Amino acid sequence: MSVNAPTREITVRYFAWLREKTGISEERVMVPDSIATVADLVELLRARGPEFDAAFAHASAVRAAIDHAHAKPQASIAQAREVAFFPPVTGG
Amino acid sequence: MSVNAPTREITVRYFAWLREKTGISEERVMVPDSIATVADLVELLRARGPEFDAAFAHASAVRAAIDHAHAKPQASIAQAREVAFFPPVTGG
Amino acid sequence: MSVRVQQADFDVSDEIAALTRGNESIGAVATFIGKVRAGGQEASLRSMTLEHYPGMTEAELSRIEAEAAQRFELSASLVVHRVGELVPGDNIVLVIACAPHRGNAFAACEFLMDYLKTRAPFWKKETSADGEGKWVDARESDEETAQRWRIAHS
Amino acid sequence: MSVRVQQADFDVSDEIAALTRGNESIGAVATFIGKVRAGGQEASLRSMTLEHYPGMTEAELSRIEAEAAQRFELSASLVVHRVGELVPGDNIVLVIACAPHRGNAFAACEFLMDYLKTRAPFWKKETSADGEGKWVDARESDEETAQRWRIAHS
Repeated sequence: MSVNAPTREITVRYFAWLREKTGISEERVMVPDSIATVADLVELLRARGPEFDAAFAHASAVRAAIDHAHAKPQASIAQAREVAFFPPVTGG
Repeated sequence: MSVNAPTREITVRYFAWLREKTGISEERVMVPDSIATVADLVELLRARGPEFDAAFAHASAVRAAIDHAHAKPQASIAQAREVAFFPPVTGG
Repeated sequence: MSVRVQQADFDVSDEIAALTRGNESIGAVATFIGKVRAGGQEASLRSMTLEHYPGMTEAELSRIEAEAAQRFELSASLVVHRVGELVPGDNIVLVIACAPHRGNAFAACEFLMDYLKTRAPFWKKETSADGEGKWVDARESDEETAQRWRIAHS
Repeated sequence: MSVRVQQADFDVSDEIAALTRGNESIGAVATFIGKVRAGGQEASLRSMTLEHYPGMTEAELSRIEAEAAQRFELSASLVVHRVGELVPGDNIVLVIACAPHRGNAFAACEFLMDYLKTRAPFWKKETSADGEGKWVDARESDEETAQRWRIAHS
Protein backbone atom coordinates (compact mmCIF):
# COMPACT_ATOMS: atom_id res chain seq x y z
CA MET A 1 0.00 0.00 0.00
CA SER A 2 1.37 3.42 -0.90
CA VAL A 3 1.20 6.37 1.51
CA ASN A 4 -1.35 7.89 -0.87
CA ALA A 5 -3.74 4.99 -0.20
CA PRO A 6 -4.04 4.56 3.58
CA THR A 7 -7.28 2.58 3.08
CA ARG A 8 -8.44 -0.12 0.66
CA GLU A 9 -11.85 -1.52 -0.17
CA ILE A 10 -12.71 -5.10 0.80
CA THR A 11 -15.88 -7.05 0.03
CA VAL A 12 -17.34 -8.44 3.27
CA ARG A 13 -19.95 -11.21 3.18
CA TYR A 14 -22.16 -12.66 5.90
CA PHE A 15 -23.90 -16.04 5.91
CA ALA A 16 -26.58 -17.86 7.90
CA TRP A 17 -27.39 -16.15 11.21
CA LEU A 18 -24.58 -13.62 10.76
CA ARG A 19 -26.41 -12.46 7.65
CA GLU A 20 -29.67 -12.33 9.60
CA LYS A 21 -28.19 -10.47 12.59
CA THR A 22 -26.33 -7.87 10.51
CA GLY A 23 -29.13 -7.61 7.98
CA ILE A 24 -26.51 -7.64 5.23
CA SER A 25 -25.39 -10.37 2.87
CA GLU A 26 -22.61 -8.46 1.13
CA GLU A 27 -21.03 -5.01 1.38
CA ARG A 28 -17.95 -3.05 0.33
CA VAL A 29 -16.01 -1.80 3.37
CA MET A 30 -13.26 0.84 3.42
CA VAL A 31 -10.52 -0.69 5.55
CA PRO A 32 -7.64 1.36 6.95
CA ASP A 33 -4.21 -0.15 6.36
CA SER A 34 -3.80 -0.42 10.12
CA ILE A 35 -6.36 -3.23 10.02
CA ALA A 36 -3.99 -6.15 9.39
CA THR A 37 -5.82 -9.34 10.37
CA VAL A 38 -9.25 -10.96 10.35
CA ALA A 39 -9.51 -10.20 14.08
CA ASP A 40 -8.73 -6.53 13.43
CA LEU A 41 -11.49 -6.44 10.79
CA VAL A 42 -13.95 -7.96 13.26
CA GLU A 43 -13.18 -5.16 15.76
CA LEU A 44 -13.66 -2.54 13.02
CA LEU A 45 -17.02 -4.04 12.06
CA ARG A 46 -18.26 -4.42 15.65
CA ALA A 47 -17.68 -0.70 16.25
CA ARG A 48 -20.16 0.14 13.46
CA GLY A 49 -23.29 -0.53 15.49
CA PRO A 50 -25.14 -2.78 17.93
CA GLU A 51 -26.32 -5.28 15.27
CA PHE A 52 -22.71 -5.86 14.21
CA ASP A 53 -21.54 -5.98 17.81
CA ALA A 54 -24.19 -8.62 18.56
CA ALA A 55 -23.39 -10.67 15.47
CA PHE A 56 -19.75 -11.03 16.50
CA ALA A 57 -20.37 -11.22 20.27
CA HIS A 58 -19.52 -14.91 20.52
CA ALA A 59 -16.16 -15.09 18.76
CA SER A 60 -15.99 -18.89 19.09
CA ALA A 61 -19.21 -19.23 17.05
CA VAL A 62 -17.89 -17.22 14.09
CA ARG A 63 -15.67 -18.56 11.31
CA ALA A 64 -13.97 -16.58 8.57
CA ALA A 65 -12.73 -17.10 5.03
CA ILE A 66 -10.37 -14.97 2.96
CA ASP A 67 -10.93 -15.16 -0.79
CA HIS A 68 -12.84 -18.46 -0.55
CA ALA A 69 -10.42 -20.21 1.81
CA HIS A 70 -10.87 -20.84 5.55
CA ALA A 71 -8.86 -18.37 7.63
CA LYS A 72 -8.01 -17.98 11.31
CA PRO A 73 -8.45 -14.74 13.28
CA GLN A 74 -4.72 -14.11 13.06
CA ALA A 75 -4.63 -14.45 9.25
CA SER A 76 -3.42 -11.39 7.34
CA ILE A 77 -5.98 -9.58 5.17
CA ALA A 78 -3.32 -7.42 3.46
CA GLN A 79 -4.00 -9.10 0.09
CA ALA A 80 -7.69 -9.93 0.70
CA ARG A 81 -10.29 -8.99 -1.88
CA GLU A 82 -13.18 -10.72 -0.05
CA VAL A 83 -13.60 -11.68 3.60
CA ALA A 84 -16.59 -13.75 4.71
CA PHE A 85 -18.03 -14.44 8.16
CA PHE A 86 -20.26 -17.40 9.01
CA PRO A 87 -21.10 -19.91 11.73
CA PRO A 88 -19.48 -23.39 11.81
CA VAL A 89 -20.65 -25.22 8.70
CA THR A 90 -23.52 -27.75 8.84
CA GLY A 91 -23.76 -29.25 5.37
CA GLY A 92 -23.85 -32.89 4.33
CA MET B 1 -28.72 -94.78 14.22
CA SER B 2 -30.12 -98.18 15.02
CA VAL B 3 -28.16 -101.41 14.47
CA ASN B 4 -30.56 -102.17 11.64
CA ALA B 5 -29.38 -99.06 9.78
CA PRO B 6 -25.59 -99.09 9.79
CA THR B 7 -25.53 -96.64 6.87
CA ARG B 8 -27.49 -93.53 5.87
CA GLU B 9 -27.76 -91.60 2.64
CA ILE B 10 -26.27 -88.10 2.39
CA THR B 11 -26.42 -85.66 -0.53
CA VAL B 12 -22.91 -84.55 -1.44
CA ARG B 13 -22.37 -81.48 -3.61
CA TYR B 14 -19.25 -80.12 -5.31
CA PHE B 15 -18.64 -76.57 -6.54
CA ALA B 16 -16.15 -74.70 -8.71
CA TRP B 17 -12.99 -76.72 -9.43
CA LEU B 18 -14.08 -79.51 -7.08
CA ARG B 19 -17.08 -80.01 -9.35
CA GLU B 20 -14.81 -79.98 -12.40
CA LYS B 21 -12.24 -82.40 -10.91
CA THR B 22 -14.81 -84.90 -9.65
CA GLY B 23 -17.01 -84.46 -12.71
CA ILE B 24 -20.03 -84.41 -10.38
CA SER B 25 -22.15 -81.54 -9.11
CA GLU B 26 -24.41 -83.55 -6.82
CA GLU B 27 -24.75 -87.17 -5.75
CA ARG B 28 -26.37 -89.36 -3.11
CA VAL B 29 -23.75 -91.23 -1.09
CA MET B 30 -24.33 -94.22 1.25
CA VAL B 31 -22.35 -93.34 4.36
CA PRO B 32 -21.57 -95.95 7.05
CA ASP B 33 -22.35 -94.83 10.58
CA SER B 34 -18.65 -95.13 11.38
CA ILE B 35 -18.13 -91.99 9.25
CA ALA B 36 -18.67 -89.36 11.95
CA THR B 37 -17.10 -86.13 10.71
CA VAL B 38 -16.54 -84.08 7.57
CA ALA B 39 -12.93 -85.27 7.55
CA ASP B 40 -14.09 -88.91 7.72
CA LEU B 41 -16.38 -88.28 4.76
CA VAL B 42 -13.49 -86.79 2.77
CA GLU B 43 -11.46 -89.98 3.37
CA LEU B 44 -14.42 -92.12 2.26
CA LEU B 45 -14.81 -90.08 -0.93
CA ARG B 46 -11.06 -90.05 -1.74
CA ALA B 47 -11.01 -93.84 -1.66
CA ARG B 48 -13.55 -93.97 -4.49
CA GLY B 49 -11.10 -93.19 -7.29
CA PRO B 50 -8.24 -91.05 -8.56
CA GLU B 51 -10.43 -88.10 -9.60
CA PHE B 52 -11.82 -87.86 -6.05
CA ASP B 53 -8.38 -88.37 -4.54
CA ALA B 54 -7.03 -85.54 -6.69
CA ALA B 55 -9.92 -83.20 -5.91
CA PHE B 56 -9.26 -83.48 -2.16
CA ALA B 57 -5.45 -83.71 -2.39
CA HIS B 58 -4.87 -80.22 -0.98
CA ALA B 59 -6.95 -80.26 2.17
CA SER B 60 -6.19 -76.61 2.93
CA ALA B 61 -7.80 -75.58 -0.39
CA VAL B 62 -11.11 -77.31 0.34
CA ARG B 63 -13.94 -75.90 2.45
CA ALA B 64 -17.09 -77.68 3.56
CA ALA B 65 -20.65 -76.87 4.53
CA ILE B 66 -23.24 -78.99 6.34
CA ASP B 67 -26.85 -78.21 5.47
CA HIS B 68 -25.99 -74.75 4.09
CA ALA B 69 -23.72 -73.66 6.95
CA HIS B 70 -19.92 -73.51 6.94
CA ALA B 71 -18.37 -76.48 8.76
CA LYS B 72 -14.89 -77.48 9.91
CA PRO B 73 -13.28 -80.87 9.18
CA GLN B 74 -14.01 -81.94 12.75
CA ALA B 75 -17.71 -81.12 12.51
CA SER B 76 -20.12 -84.01 13.07
CA ILE B 77 -22.19 -85.17 10.10
CA ALA B 78 -24.43 -87.38 12.22
CA GLN B 79 -27.47 -85.19 11.48
CA ALA B 80 -26.37 -84.00 8.03
CA ARG B 81 -28.72 -84.22 5.08
CA GLU B 82 -26.39 -82.40 2.68
CA VAL B 83 -22.62 -81.90 2.74
CA ALA B 84 -20.94 -79.61 0.20
CA PHE B 85 -17.28 -79.21 -0.78
CA PHE B 86 -15.84 -76.14 -2.47
CA PRO B 87 -12.75 -73.92 -2.66
CA PRO B 88 -12.46 -70.75 -0.56
CA VAL B 89 -15.16 -68.36 -1.74
CA THR B 90 -14.38 -65.53 -4.18
CA GLY B 91 -17.59 -63.55 -4.55
CA GLY B 92 -18.16 -59.85 -4.23
CA MET C 1 -33.66 -56.44 5.06
CA SER C 2 -33.37 -58.69 2.06
CA VAL C 3 -30.92 -60.58 -0.13
CA ARG C 4 -31.19 -61.58 -3.77
CA VAL C 5 -29.15 -63.68 -6.17
CA GLN C 6 -29.90 -62.99 -9.82
CA GLN C 7 -28.49 -63.05 -13.34
CA ALA C 8 -30.03 -59.69 -14.26
CA ASP C 9 -28.36 -56.37 -13.60
CA PHE C 10 -29.64 -54.10 -10.82
CA ASP C 11 -30.46 -50.39 -10.73
CA VAL C 12 -29.11 -48.73 -7.60
CA SER C 13 -31.53 -45.76 -7.75
CA ASP C 14 -34.53 -48.07 -7.91
CA GLU C 15 -33.19 -50.21 -5.07
CA ILE C 16 -32.51 -47.21 -2.82
CA ALA C 17 -35.95 -45.77 -3.58
CA ALA C 18 -37.61 -49.07 -2.64
CA LEU C 19 -35.60 -49.35 0.59
CA THR C 20 -36.10 -45.79 1.84
CA ARG C 21 -39.66 -45.08 0.69
CA GLY C 22 -41.80 -43.96 3.58
CA ASN C 23 -38.99 -44.25 6.14
CA GLU C 24 -38.12 -40.68 7.11
CA SER C 25 -35.83 -41.79 9.94
CA ILE C 26 -33.16 -42.63 7.36
CA GLY C 27 -30.55 -39.89 7.15
CA ALA C 28 -27.71 -41.92 5.65
CA VAL C 29 -27.52 -44.40 2.76
CA ALA C 30 -24.15 -46.06 2.17
CA THR C 31 -23.84 -48.11 -1.00
CA PHE C 32 -21.20 -50.33 -2.51
CA ILE C 33 -21.08 -51.69 -6.04
CA GLY C 34 -18.47 -54.23 -7.09
CA LYS C 35 -17.71 -54.41 -10.81
CA VAL C 36 -15.78 -56.70 -13.18
CA ARG C 37 -12.41 -55.06 -13.77
CA ALA C 38 -10.16 -55.27 -16.79
CA GLY C 39 -6.74 -53.76 -17.24
CA GLY C 40 -3.73 -54.29 -15.01
CA GLN C 41 -3.30 -57.99 -14.26
CA GLU C 42 -6.72 -58.60 -15.82
CA ALA C 43 -5.72 -56.98 -19.13
CA SER C 44 -6.66 -60.07 -21.11
CA LEU C 45 -9.96 -60.75 -19.33
CA ARG C 46 -12.78 -61.56 -21.73
CA SER C 47 -15.45 -62.60 -19.24
CA MET C 48 -16.05 -63.85 -15.73
CA THR C 49 -18.49 -66.56 -14.73
CA LEU C 50 -20.01 -66.47 -11.26
CA GLU C 51 -21.13 -69.78 -9.76
CA HIS C 52 -22.88 -70.09 -6.41
CA TYR C 53 -24.46 -72.60 -4.05
CA PRO C 54 -28.23 -72.04 -4.27
CA GLY C 55 -29.83 -72.29 -0.88
CA MET C 56 -26.64 -71.79 1.10
CA THR C 57 -25.96 -68.44 -0.59
CA GLU C 58 -29.27 -66.98 0.52
CA ALA C 59 -28.92 -68.54 3.99
CA GLU C 60 -25.41 -67.17 4.47
CA LEU C 61 -26.21 -63.70 3.11
CA SER C 62 -29.27 -63.54 5.36
CA ARG C 63 -27.15 -64.45 8.39
CA ILE C 64 -24.59 -61.77 7.51
CA GLU C 65 -27.30 -59.18 6.91
CA ALA C 66 -29.10 -59.98 10.17
CA GLU C 67 -25.80 -59.61 12.03
CA ALA C 68 -25.16 -56.22 10.39
CA ALA C 69 -28.71 -55.00 11.04
CA GLN C 70 -28.43 -55.81 14.72
CA ARG C 71 -24.86 -54.65 15.21
CA PHE C 72 -25.30 -51.30 13.43
CA GLU C 73 -29.00 -50.67 14.16
CA LEU C 74 -29.85 -50.41 10.48
CA SER C 75 -33.13 -48.96 9.26
CA ALA C 76 -32.95 -51.03 6.07
CA SER C 77 -30.44 -53.00 4.03
CA LEU C 78 -30.09 -54.95 0.81
CA VAL C 79 -27.59 -57.33 -0.76
CA VAL C 80 -27.89 -58.23 -4.46
CA HIS C 81 -25.30 -60.55 -6.05
CA ARG C 82 -25.26 -61.46 -9.72
CA VAL C 83 -24.39 -64.91 -11.10
CA GLY C 84 -23.67 -66.19 -14.60
CA GLU C 85 -21.37 -64.75 -17.25
CA LEU C 86 -20.29 -61.12 -16.86
CA VAL C 87 -17.90 -58.94 -18.87
CA PRO C 88 -15.58 -56.09 -17.83
CA GLY C 89 -17.59 -53.10 -16.65
CA ASP C 90 -20.54 -55.24 -15.54
CA ASN C 91 -21.89 -54.96 -12.02
CA ILE C 92 -21.29 -57.96 -9.73
CA VAL C 93 -22.61 -57.02 -6.32
CA LEU C 94 -24.69 -54.30 -4.67
CA VAL C 95 -24.80 -53.60 -0.93
CA ILE C 96 -26.98 -50.87 0.57
CA ALA C 97 -27.07 -49.95 4.27
CA CYS C 98 -29.52 -47.33 5.58
CA ALA C 99 -29.29 -45.82 9.06
CA PRO C 100 -30.18 -42.59 10.86
CA HIS C 101 -26.53 -41.42 10.78
CA ARG C 102 -23.60 -41.95 8.45
CA GLY C 103 -21.18 -43.69 10.82
CA ASN C 104 -23.33 -46.79 11.15
CA ALA C 105 -24.32 -46.79 7.47
CA PHE C 106 -20.68 -46.77 6.34
CA ALA C 107 -19.58 -49.36 8.89
CA ALA C 108 -22.44 -51.71 8.03
CA CYS C 109 -21.77 -51.43 4.30
CA GLU C 110 -18.09 -52.34 4.82
CA PHE C 111 -19.00 -55.12 7.24
CA LEU C 112 -21.44 -56.62 4.75
CA MET C 113 -18.87 -56.57 1.95
CA ASP C 114 -16.08 -57.99 4.14
CA TYR C 115 -18.22 -60.90 5.27
CA LEU C 116 -19.79 -61.49 1.90
CA LYS C 117 -16.24 -61.79 0.48
CA THR C 118 -15.19 -64.45 2.99
CA ARG C 119 -18.45 -66.28 3.78
CA ALA C 120 -20.92 -66.19 0.89
CA PRO C 121 -20.53 -69.23 -1.40
CA PHE C 122 -19.70 -67.60 -4.75
CA TRP C 123 -16.83 -68.60 -7.05
CA LYS C 124 -15.42 -66.70 -10.00
CA LYS C 125 -13.94 -68.26 -13.11
CA GLU C 126 -12.14 -65.93 -15.47
CA THR C 127 -11.97 -66.53 -19.21
CA SER C 128 -9.07 -64.76 -20.91
CA ALA C 129 -9.04 -63.39 -24.45
CA ASP C 130 -7.46 -66.63 -25.68
CA GLY C 131 -10.38 -68.62 -24.26
CA GLU C 132 -8.54 -70.15 -21.32
CA GLY C 133 -10.49 -70.53 -18.09
CA LYS C 134 -9.04 -70.06 -14.62
CA TRP C 135 -10.68 -70.13 -11.19
CA VAL C 136 -9.91 -67.01 -9.18
CA ASP C 137 -7.95 -67.70 -6.00
CA ALA C 138 -9.28 -66.39 -2.71
CA ARG C 139 -7.28 -63.48 -1.37
CA GLU C 140 -5.81 -63.88 2.10
CA SER C 141 -6.19 -60.12 2.55
CA ASP C 142 -9.98 -60.55 2.38
CA GLU C 143 -9.85 -62.97 5.29
CA GLU C 144 -7.67 -60.55 7.27
CA THR C 145 -9.99 -57.66 6.49
CA ALA C 146 -12.98 -59.59 7.76
CA GLN C 147 -11.12 -60.53 10.95
CA ARG C 148 -11.10 -56.92 12.09
CA TRP C 149 -14.79 -57.23 12.96
CA ARG C 150 -13.86 -60.02 15.41
CA ILE C 151 -16.80 -62.32 14.93
CA ALA C 152 -16.27 -65.92 15.92
CA HIS C 153 -16.16 -68.07 12.80
CA SER C 154 -17.95 -71.36 12.87
CA MET D 1 -13.34 -35.57 -10.51
CA SER D 2 -16.06 -32.98 -10.21
CA VAL D 3 -18.26 -31.13 -7.74
CA ARG D 4 -21.68 -29.61 -8.25
CA VAL D 5 -24.01 -27.46 -6.16
CA GLN D 6 -27.61 -27.51 -7.35
CA GLN D 7 -31.23 -27.15 -6.30
CA ALA D 8 -32.37 -30.12 -8.37
CA ASP D 9 -32.35 -33.69 -7.12
CA PHE D 10 -29.77 -36.15 -8.44
CA ASP D 11 -30.03 -39.70 -9.75
CA VAL D 12 -27.33 -41.95 -8.34
CA SER D 13 -27.57 -44.53 -11.14
CA ASP D 14 -27.08 -41.86 -13.80
CA GLU D 15 -24.16 -40.33 -11.91
CA ILE D 16 -22.40 -43.68 -11.42
CA ALA D 17 -22.93 -44.55 -15.09
CA ALA D 18 -21.41 -41.24 -16.19
CA LEU D 19 -18.42 -41.66 -13.83
CA THR D 20 -17.58 -45.26 -14.70
CA ARG D 21 -18.39 -45.36 -18.43
CA GLY D 22 -15.41 -46.60 -20.41
CA ASN D 23 -13.20 -47.00 -17.35
CA GLU D 24 -12.79 -50.75 -16.91
CA SER D 25 -10.12 -50.35 -14.21
CA ILE D 26 -12.88 -49.49 -11.71
CA GLY D 27 -13.73 -52.50 -9.54
CA ALA D 28 -15.29 -50.64 -6.61
CA VAL D 29 -17.84 -47.84 -6.36
CA ALA D 30 -18.60 -46.55 -2.87
CA THR D 31 -21.50 -44.13 -2.59
CA PHE D 32 -23.02 -42.07 0.18
CA ILE D 33 -26.34 -40.26 0.14
CA GLY D 34 -27.36 -37.94 2.96
CA LYS D 35 -31.09 -37.33 3.37
CA VAL D 36 -33.35 -35.00 5.35
CA ARG D 37 -34.53 -36.95 8.38
CA ALA D 38 -37.74 -36.60 10.33
CA GLY D 39 -38.79 -38.45 13.44
CA GLY D 40 -36.91 -38.62 16.71
CA GLN D 41 -35.72 -35.14 17.70
CA GLU D 42 -36.76 -33.89 14.26
CA ALA D 43 -40.36 -35.11 14.67
CA SER D 44 -41.79 -31.67 14.02
CA LEU D 45 -39.54 -30.85 11.04
CA ARG D 46 -41.50 -29.37 8.14
CA SER D 47 -38.59 -28.37 5.90
CA MET D 48 -34.90 -27.56 5.84
CA THR D 49 -33.31 -24.74 3.89
CA LEU D 50 -29.72 -25.13 2.73
CA GLU D 51 -27.68 -21.95 2.22
CA HIS D 52 -24.15 -21.91 0.87
CA TYR D 53 -21.31 -19.59 -0.13
CA PRO D 54 -21.19 -19.64 -3.94
CA GLY D 55 -17.63 -19.70 -5.15
CA MET D 56 -16.12 -20.85 -1.88
CA THR D 57 -18.28 -23.98 -1.84
CA GLU D 58 -16.98 -25.16 -5.20
CA ALA D 59 -13.41 -24.17 -4.28
CA GLU D 60 -13.53 -26.01 -0.95
CA LEU D 61 -15.21 -29.12 -2.34
CA SER D 62 -12.65 -29.22 -5.16
CA ARG D 63 -9.79 -29.01 -2.65
CA ILE D 64 -11.31 -31.84 -0.58
CA GLU D 65 -11.91 -33.95 -3.67
CA ALA D 66 -8.38 -33.40 -5.02
CA GLU D 67 -6.97 -34.44 -1.63
CA ALA D 68 -9.10 -37.61 -1.65
CA ALA D 69 -8.19 -38.46 -5.24
CA GLN D 70 -4.49 -38.21 -4.49
CA ARG D 71 -4.58 -39.87 -1.09
CA PHE D 72 -6.71 -42.85 -2.17
CA GLU D 73 -5.65 -43.10 -5.83
CA LEU D 74 -9.20 -42.72 -7.05
CA SER D 75 -10.21 -43.57 -10.61
CA ALA D 76 -13.10 -41.11 -10.46
CA SER D 77 -15.17 -39.21 -7.90
CA LEU D 78 -18.12 -36.88 -7.61
CA VAL D 79 -19.67 -34.64 -4.98
CA VAL D 80 -23.17 -33.20 -5.51
CA HIS D 81 -24.74 -31.03 -2.81
CA ARG D 82 -28.25 -29.62 -2.99
CA VAL D 83 -29.26 -26.14 -1.78
CA GLY D 84 -32.62 -24.48 -1.25
CA GLU D 85 -35.67 -25.81 0.56
CA LEU D 86 -35.87 -29.57 1.17
CA VAL D 87 -38.42 -31.70 3.01
CA PRO D 88 -38.03 -34.94 5.03
CA GLY D 89 -37.02 -37.80 2.74
CA ASP D 90 -35.31 -35.49 0.23
CA ASN D 91 -31.72 -36.11 -0.79
CA ILE D 92 -29.16 -33.55 0.43
CA VAL D 93 -25.76 -34.80 -0.66
CA LEU D 94 -24.24 -37.43 -2.92
CA VAL D 95 -20.63 -38.62 -2.76
CA ILE D 96 -19.24 -41.25 -5.14
CA ALA D 97 -15.70 -42.65 -4.99
CA CYS D 98 -14.45 -45.10 -7.65
CA ALA D 99 -11.24 -47.11 -7.29
CA PRO D 100 -9.78 -50.41 -8.45
CA HIS D 101 -10.42 -52.02 -5.02
CA ARG D 102 -13.01 -51.53 -2.29
CA GLY D 103 -10.72 -50.45 0.57
CA ASN D 104 -9.76 -47.18 -1.08
CA ALA D 105 -13.26 -46.55 -2.42
CA PHE D 106 -14.81 -46.87 1.05
CA ALA D 107 -12.09 -44.82 2.75
CA ALA D 108 -12.31 -42.03 0.17
CA CYS D 109 -16.10 -41.87 0.44
CA GLU D 110 -15.91 -41.52 4.22
CA PHE D 111 -13.06 -39.01 3.97
CA LEU D 112 -15.04 -36.88 1.51
CA MET D 113 -18.10 -36.86 3.78
CA ASP D 114 -16.10 -36.12 6.94
CA TYR D 115 -14.37 -33.14 5.35
CA LEU D 116 -17.44 -31.90 3.56
CA LYS D 117 -19.20 -31.85 6.94
CA THR D 118 -16.52 -29.72 8.59
CA ARG D 119 -15.12 -27.63 5.70
CA ALA D 120 -17.68 -27.01 2.96
CA PRO D 121 -19.61 -23.75 3.55
CA PHE D 122 -23.20 -24.98 3.82
CA TRP D 123 -25.65 -24.03 6.56
CA LYS D 124 -28.97 -25.65 7.42
CA LYS D 125 -32.00 -23.86 8.78
CA GLU D 126 -34.84 -26.04 10.01
CA THR D 127 -38.46 -24.94 9.88
CA SER D 128 -40.69 -26.79 12.33
CA ALA D 129 -44.36 -27.65 11.83
CA ASP D 130 -45.35 -24.46 13.72
CA GLY D 131 -43.36 -22.35 11.24
CA GLU D 132 -40.47 -21.51 13.55
CA GLY D 133 -37.02 -21.35 11.98
CA LYS D 134 -33.82 -22.50 13.69
CA TRP D 135 -30.24 -22.67 12.43
CA VAL D 136 -28.75 -26.13 12.95
CA ASP D 137 -25.75 -26.16 15.29
CA ALA D 138 -22.54 -27.75 14.10
CA ARG D 139 -21.83 -31.05 15.81
CA GLU D 140 -18.53 -31.34 17.66
CA SER D 141 -18.51 -35.04 16.81
CA ASP D 142 -18.19 -34.14 13.12
CA GLU D 143 -15.03 -32.19 13.86
CA GLU D 144 -13.64 -35.10 15.88
CA THR D 145 -14.51 -37.55 13.11
CA ALA D 146 -12.66 -35.44 10.56
CA GLN D 147 -9.61 -35.21 12.84
CA ARG D 148 -8.96 -38.93 12.46
CA TRP D 149 -7.64 -38.29 8.94
CA ARG D 150 -4.96 -36.01 10.46
CA ILE D 151 -4.81 -33.32 7.83
CA ALA D 152 -3.44 -29.98 8.97
CA HIS D 153 -6.28 -27.47 9.07
CA SER D 154 -5.58 -23.99 7.75
